[in-house]
Amino acid sequence: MPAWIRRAAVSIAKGHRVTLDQMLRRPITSLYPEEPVPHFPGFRSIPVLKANEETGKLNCTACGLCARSCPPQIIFVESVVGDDGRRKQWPAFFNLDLSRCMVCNLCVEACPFDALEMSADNELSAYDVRDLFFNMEELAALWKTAPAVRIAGGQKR
Amino acid sequence: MVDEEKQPKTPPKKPVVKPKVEAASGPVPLTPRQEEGLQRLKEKFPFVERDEKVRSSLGIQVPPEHVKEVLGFLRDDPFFRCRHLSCLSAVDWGEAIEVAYHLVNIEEKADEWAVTVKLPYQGDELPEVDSITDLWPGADWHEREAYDLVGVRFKGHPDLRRILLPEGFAGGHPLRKSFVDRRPPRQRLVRIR
Amino acid sequence: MLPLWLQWVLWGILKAVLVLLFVTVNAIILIWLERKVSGHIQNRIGPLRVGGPAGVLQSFADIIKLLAKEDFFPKRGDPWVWWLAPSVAFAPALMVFFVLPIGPHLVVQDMNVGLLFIVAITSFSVLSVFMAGWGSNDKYSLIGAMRAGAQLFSYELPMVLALVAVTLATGTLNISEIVARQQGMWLIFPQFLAFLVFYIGAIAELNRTPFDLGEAESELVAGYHTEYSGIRWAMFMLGEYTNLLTSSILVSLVFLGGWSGPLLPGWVWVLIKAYLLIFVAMWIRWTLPRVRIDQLMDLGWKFLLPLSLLNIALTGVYMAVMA
Amino acid sequence: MTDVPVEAYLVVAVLLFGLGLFTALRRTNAIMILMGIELMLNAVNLNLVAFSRYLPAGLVDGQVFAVFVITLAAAEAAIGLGIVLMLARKRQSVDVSDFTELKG
Amino acid sequence: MSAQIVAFGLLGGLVLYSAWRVATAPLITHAALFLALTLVGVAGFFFMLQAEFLAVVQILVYVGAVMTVIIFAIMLSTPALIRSGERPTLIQQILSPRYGAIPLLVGVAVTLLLLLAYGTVSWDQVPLTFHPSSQFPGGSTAQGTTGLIGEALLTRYIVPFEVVSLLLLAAMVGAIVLAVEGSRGKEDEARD
Amino acid sequence: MDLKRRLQPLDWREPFLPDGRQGPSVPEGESSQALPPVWQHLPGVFTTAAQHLLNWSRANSVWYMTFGIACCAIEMMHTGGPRFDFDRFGMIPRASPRQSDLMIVSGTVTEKMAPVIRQLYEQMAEPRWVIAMGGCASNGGPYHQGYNVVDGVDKIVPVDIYVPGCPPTPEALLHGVLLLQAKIRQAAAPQRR
Amino acid sequence: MEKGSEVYTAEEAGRLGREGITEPIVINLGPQHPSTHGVLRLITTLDGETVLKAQPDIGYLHRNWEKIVEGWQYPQIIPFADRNDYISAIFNEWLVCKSVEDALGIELDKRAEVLRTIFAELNRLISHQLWFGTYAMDIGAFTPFVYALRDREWGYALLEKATGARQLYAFFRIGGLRNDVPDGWIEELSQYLDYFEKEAYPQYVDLLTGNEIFIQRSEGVGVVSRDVALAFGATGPVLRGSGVPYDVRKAHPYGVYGEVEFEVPVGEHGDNLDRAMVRMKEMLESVKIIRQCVELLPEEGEVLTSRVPRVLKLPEGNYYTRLESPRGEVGLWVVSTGGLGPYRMKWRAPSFVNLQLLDHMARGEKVADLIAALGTIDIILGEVDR
Repeated sequence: MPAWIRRAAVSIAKGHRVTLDQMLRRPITSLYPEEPVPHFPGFRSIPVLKANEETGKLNCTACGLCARSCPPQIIFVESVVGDDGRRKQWPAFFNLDLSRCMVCNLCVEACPFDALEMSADNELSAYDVRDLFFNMEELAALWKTAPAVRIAGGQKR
Repeated sequence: MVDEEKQPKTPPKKPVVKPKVEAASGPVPLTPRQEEGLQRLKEKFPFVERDEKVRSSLGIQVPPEHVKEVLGFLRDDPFFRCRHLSCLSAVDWGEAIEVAYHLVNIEEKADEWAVTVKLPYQGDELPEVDSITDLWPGADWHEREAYDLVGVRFKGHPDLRRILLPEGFAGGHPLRKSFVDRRPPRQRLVRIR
Repeated sequence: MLPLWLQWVLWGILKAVLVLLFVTVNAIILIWLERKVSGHIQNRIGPLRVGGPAGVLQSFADIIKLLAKEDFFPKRGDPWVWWLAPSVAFAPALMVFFVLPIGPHLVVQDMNVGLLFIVAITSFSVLSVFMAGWGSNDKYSLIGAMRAGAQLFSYELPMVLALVAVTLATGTLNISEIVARQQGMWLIFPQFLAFLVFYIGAIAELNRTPFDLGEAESELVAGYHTEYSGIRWAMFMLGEYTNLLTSSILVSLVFLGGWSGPLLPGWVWVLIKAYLLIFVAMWIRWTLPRVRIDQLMDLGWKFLLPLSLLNIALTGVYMAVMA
Repeated sequence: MTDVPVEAYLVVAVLLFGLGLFTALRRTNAIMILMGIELMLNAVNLNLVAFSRYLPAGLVDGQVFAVFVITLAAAEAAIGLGIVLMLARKRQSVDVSDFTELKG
Repeated sequence: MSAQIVAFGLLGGLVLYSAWRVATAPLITHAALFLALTLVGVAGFFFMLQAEFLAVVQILVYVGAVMTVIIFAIMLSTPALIRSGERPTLIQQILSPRYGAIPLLVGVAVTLLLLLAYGTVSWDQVPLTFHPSSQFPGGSTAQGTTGLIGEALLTRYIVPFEVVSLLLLAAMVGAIVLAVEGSRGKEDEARD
Repeated sequence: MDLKRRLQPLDWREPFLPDGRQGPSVPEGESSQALPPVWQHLPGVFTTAAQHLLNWSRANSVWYMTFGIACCAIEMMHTGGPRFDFDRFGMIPRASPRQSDLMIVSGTVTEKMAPVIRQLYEQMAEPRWVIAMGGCASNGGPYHQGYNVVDGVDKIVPVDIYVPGCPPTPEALLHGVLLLQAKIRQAAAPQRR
Repeated sequence: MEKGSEVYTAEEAGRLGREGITEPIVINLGPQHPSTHGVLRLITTLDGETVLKAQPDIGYLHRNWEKIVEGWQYPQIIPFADRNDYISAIFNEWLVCKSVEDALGIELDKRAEVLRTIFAELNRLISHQLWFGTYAMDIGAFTPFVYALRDREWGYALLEKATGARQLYAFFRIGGLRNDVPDGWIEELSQYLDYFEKEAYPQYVDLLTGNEIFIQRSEGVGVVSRDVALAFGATGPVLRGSGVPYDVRKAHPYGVYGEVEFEVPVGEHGDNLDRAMVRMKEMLESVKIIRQCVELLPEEGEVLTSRVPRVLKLPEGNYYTRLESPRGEVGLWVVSTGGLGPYRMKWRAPSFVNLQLLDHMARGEKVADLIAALGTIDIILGEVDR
């Protein structure tokens, strides 16, 4: 028997041994919609607005540092203008365009008031692109509920 | 519930890039080998000058008509033996386009040499410089890219077409500072809740 | 009483429907099985969410979806040729079952030249491949058809020659006879070379990895059925898996003793052996890389063909010595 | 059950032969001419096998002749198409009216 | 009307129609596919004539081998010619003298001549007998005709058999020589 | 997050070509999921049942096109990989657009790529769906300032699901797929005329 | 799948196809094609199965990176650079950081340097794993691709645990790293390396690279000689496969590459097999480097040095920085006018340069080998088109 036939047969048999071996193992698949995929602390999916645990008020002071540090310029924040015409340290609106966010964490790092945090909620798909444009209330709600409520397949679990 | 309006007017807070800045720091000191190389080049080509703007290696400024000669010398000379053309890039300075060639001697010593050439131009015209595709075939795409994005015409290039942008791209050469994105302004539909 | 010829026609239709049912159900099971086997080989699970814990209804969902999918006709294609190609692919696969005994006397028409008939009928797949490639008016399809055609053509020869040695050893072309002749010893042992050549050739005829050049995904998108969608594509798929079933049953009948086996009824044994061979084919498919076209030709013409000729010579010498 | 008479087969074979002849004569493509010849050979085969069917039992001489004819057809196809391909490569044409070198 | 006559009528219609399309189809690929259909129809005739072995060989050799070679030849030789080109109507084609009318006349003449010749034969005197040992459908003898053909080939017809095998060998060698001749020097030039 | 808001049907479709012209009207998602015409002549009970069966089979047999554009394509591959396994949902990759039901636009769409995507979409057989995966495909993403970038693939083809993220994680994509399945299942039976 | 837009005229195709042969077919592979690794279009002229000419048409993913960053500040560019070569994002971040650090003379803490090297080599490992998978798919084997994805998932998990993202990390900062690695991360890394060396790598060898079909498919195919590779400016495994031991890690050491021992695998013939084997060996070398780095890693030390100025402005001038990514020498040419951001940035992408060799590799080979040669170049379109 020529040597190459032997070599080919042996190498092919080795490959088949590997696949058969793997076939008899347990699959590593995670059953996603039934079981949530665990993420490590610090996983970034969307920047959300933090509120004070006790008072429930947002930490944000509408200083605009996050908006300035954001590379694709997706954060729009304005402060409340009081009756006296002066700007208050309270955001009138805080909008975030998730469809352009590149989750780089620069806004969180730029914030001196600990008002922003990266949430791990990544079940944010939508039927409409405008649903990826988050306002202040939604961002605050995401911070509260993100890990707790999970939506999959249109069914609440 | 659904309102459509334009993007909230937050002025983009981009850093203003000034073309000239007085924060000039002195020229980078040369290593002995770089000195020697500069000497050697100056002996052969008296018109060669050091480009002090190049701060990561030794920069040599060459008049446009001698680029090919100097690069060929750098490639074949036993002292330099720069057989690796690392990068070819161009930058638009408004009134001139600067083309920079970065060469490395990768076989014996890891010397780096940068050759720059300034090509003055006006308006929309394309300045010309000799193509080096016959020295390094690999310069082909680099030159096409420089032609495509910055607008430099390389004389003697076999196939100088746009490479990254589509063939009929209307706006000219986008990495020119005078480039304006002439597409119709895009509306952002935004829902304010 | 119905006239004789009408009775004959009705019986024929009934048999045809039964065969069609058997073939379709088996092909659907095979498609599901392939997905499960590939999934588990790849540390995955495979279909899971349709029809119970193992996703057994997955293929039915696929078929229903494909039935209702838009039927697309390529511009500047060749309409008749294009429309007929899937049928030409599927019909011969079906016809083979009319002479293929699944168990003792479990055959529509026990033909004297059954073995030869099967080989002849399967050669129609060349035509279907050409028709698909030609009718689509697509370069990928045409190249895929040329490849598949050349491949089918050059692997047909060693396969037939391997069967010649089998015929030589058993002295008949009737498949039931061949099964009957291997009661003492399965033919795989004296005719191992023929088995090897025939099985490799069968995998190549089926266009499966490592010989799936005709539909090589990384080169030719989907080969000759690139332009097919919906039910026409499904017919190609069903034809492919029916052919897989056919050749596995044929190998188990000709080389693995057919329905001989203890306890269970004969047809169960045939199916068990056939499914074992199918599993091996799947195992091979999900393990090996694809060969190149010239290597494929070399393997066919310079290795398998001489091997089958050698096998015929050896069998002849053995027969002469024994006789 | 009545049987189809041998004449019926003969008539079909004659018509098939005529069509093959027609094909071979009217086409200029060399491959088509070969195909016409195949048709004629098949007509001959049909005759042979039909006659063989009506020979006394145990005699299959007609079928044996048919086997020879099929073999010849295969050989002819291999060589003929080889020549056609050769011509196609050398001359970029398979039209027989282009090959006129041997004309006087 | 028996099943056999029905089958004969269907097969005859199929064979003759597809042979007619071989002669007249404007596209050469269509002609080739119709030729395949004709050949299959002839194989059907063989089945009807109790020549199972020959029918299967007909399919195997013609459809499996000859047709494949023909289609390959078509694809390799005339890819540009296949689709393009004006398509005159059938009437125009037939009326053109050299490649229409004359072949048609010749074909019709030969056909008529042969039919006339058959007509002159007095069939009662031809020693043909129908042997019912293998009645249609199905019930053929145990071995069919395969064994008989094999026996005849290796006894009475041994000389023609050997001659034909020599011819096949010569054809094979010739085809290989032609193919090699055509593609010589291809590999050397491909890499520049 | 409000579940109802997410399951609202689409009301905003403005297909136009990248240069701003109004393109050919794109069939609406709902009508493209109707039964084949022959079935529509059946009595209402049957059509409803058939529609349910059809929706079920379509939802569970979404074959996607192997069509990766940029960064998101890697995550798409991982979703098809062993850990997340698209095949669980009956999704298998098909190389030919003719045989695929779903186009996952996984990356930035440029002006040069836009006609190709449009063509691919037209090559897909009805019914067909599109998932815009990642920020770039949804809305231009971080590249939306580019002179050559189409901000959002919905300018070219109708999009059914938008999956945010840069790049979306596999489970984010799977969530999008589940939403798509919900949408397919809810496709209404057509009205009898 | 685009049809009908053939760039070559019939005359040109006829000239390419030599006289007396069946006419060449021009087919477009891509932009949507299973094996073009993204949106590359290959205008391929075929004579039957033989490739006469393969001309890549790029730019389908030209995302204007160089223009967009002209208005941005250096720290903002770092996460954006991730998207260039999205398979090995760490290298892009490192390049931008290195460019600024070299220009400003910022020195990093030892711990930050070592961690950077660990992350880079880990990323090189999983990048080569993806190459292994896609090359297997190009050759026609699907299962090795899935195994590569399986092993990458573990690597992704490690990177996610440290950086918070699976693929595009935004982890390096000028002057170090964004944060230190979590507790126990180094042990998990060692487990992964053990797993890779003992289980995954032998599987790869048994399944693909030791397979006779693979060897037959790759050997002597797509040959690039040493001189040609040099003339085309190829770098990385493509150059090393042709026998030139050029590696930026050795030539211009950065990080802690000067302190660790590793080999630069080199091929002999410059064929597909050599390039594949160079990458396979580099995986093992990466494991070796990471092991040594774990030894070198100081227990204490700040990962983000405090010596970084608050306002980052590069002195006026040109800076060219390079480092060795899995695909070769990736360079960044920064032109600064002294502002907060660059005046011009040019990304020297190794894939862009290496891709030019495809035509040379594929001529005279079969279509299948064209795909395989493309696989051994290991292009990332995000980097080619930028």
